[in-house]
Amino acid sequence: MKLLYFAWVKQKTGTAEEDVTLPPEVTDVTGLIDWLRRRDEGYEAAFEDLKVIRCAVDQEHADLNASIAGAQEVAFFPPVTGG
Amino acid sequence: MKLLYFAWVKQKTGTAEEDVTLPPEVTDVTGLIDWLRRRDEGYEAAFEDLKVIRCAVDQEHADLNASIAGAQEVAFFPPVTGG
Amino acid sequence: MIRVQTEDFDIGAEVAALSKDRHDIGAVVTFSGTVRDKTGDLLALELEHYPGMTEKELVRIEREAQERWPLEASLIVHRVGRLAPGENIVLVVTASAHRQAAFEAAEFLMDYLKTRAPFWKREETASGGDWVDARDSDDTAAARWTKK
Amino acid sequence: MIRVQTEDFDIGAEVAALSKDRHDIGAVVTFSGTVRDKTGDLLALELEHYPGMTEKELVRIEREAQERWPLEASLIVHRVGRLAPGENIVLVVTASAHRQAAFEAAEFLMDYLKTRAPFWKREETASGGDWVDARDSDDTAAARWTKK
Repeated sequence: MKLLYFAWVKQKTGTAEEDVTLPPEVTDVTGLIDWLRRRDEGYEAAFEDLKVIRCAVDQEHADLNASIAGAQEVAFFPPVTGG
Repeated sequence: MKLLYFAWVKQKTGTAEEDVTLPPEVTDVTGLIDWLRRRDEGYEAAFEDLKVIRCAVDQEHADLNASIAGAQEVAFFPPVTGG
Repeated sequence: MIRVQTEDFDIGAEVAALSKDRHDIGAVVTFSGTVRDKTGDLLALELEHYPGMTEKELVRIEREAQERWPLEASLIVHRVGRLAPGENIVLVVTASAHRQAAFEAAEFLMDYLKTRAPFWKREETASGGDWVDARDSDDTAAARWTKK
Repeated sequence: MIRVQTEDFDIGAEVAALSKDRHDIGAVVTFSGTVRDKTGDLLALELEHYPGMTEKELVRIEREAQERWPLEASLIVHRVGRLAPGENIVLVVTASAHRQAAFEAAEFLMDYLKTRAPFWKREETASGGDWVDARDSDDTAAARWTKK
């Protein structure tokens, strides 16, 4: 599965994009976040406050409790500030 | 006093602009309209339906019962349709 | 700023002139009204106005918008004379630090212009000319600004 | 139509292209957002986005506006990359037979764009760079379109 990070989430994880193979028990966004936070302190810092984390599954806005089963691409980013 | 007519009011009166000397008893817009209607059938037709007559006294919107005492210029026209 | 003119206007050039060298604006809204051929047989739209009063009324309307909203700049341009289908009639531009102010002020300017500025439209078709009737919906739109 | 680009845009040229040879429009509203220097020390605004999702989201937002209002044409242009104070960021154009539809659709497009399109702003000053925080007022503005 491809993971993407934007804005300060990218700065904190230190990664723009990566491919990961998830253990079978990780089936939704929340599970994915928990799994990522355990990797290192950069990820831990990025996902410290979930109120300011937004997510897209296959390039569509998704809730943090959305399923990621079969997803190709999951992205994490702050609330958008364009326009 | 200068009188001005616009749009179909002008077409009906047959006049764009004229100078008139009013009798002393004509002191407000309604009185002026009554006086004009007595002049000829063009004016009579122009002021037949007062619901669709608007008026400006010295280039400011005015009600039909507004005073014209001391006014330099009174204009009659249909409801505006610009923009 | 207000202008009454026979010539066409260029929206991009007007916005550029308004916001030149300024870093405090943030939001610019424009409204342009064009000659619409509703029935497919319109030859031209003739715009008559009341010289003198028109300019005063537009200044008054613009001043009222500036009192109600925090505008950094504003512009009203209204054309008069004979216009072909598709041609520009009117342009309103509002610039503010905030988009809501720019949007509301532009709507206000158009609503007031439509109900207070002394312009009259006459539609010319092959069968003759007809003065355009004022619309109740314009009065209703203008009235919402006094209900507050 | 939607576009994501690094280059600037010209409001007048975009409106002209949209309404070329058309006699059914009547009303065109544009909104343009520019880089505002609130504190007087802004060097640049950096706009990051999510390529792929951005385009899909803009198409979705535009389609929703077209379903809600009788639009004859619409356009969203959003710039990305490094922008100086005063430069254009975003342009929204809506064209309709009626001004109220054009105004409302433009406001809707901006509200949705501000809360749903995946762009992020970073302000660069002499003392460093700061990601711009999302504003509650933008969420409130967007929410009014779902209350109806």
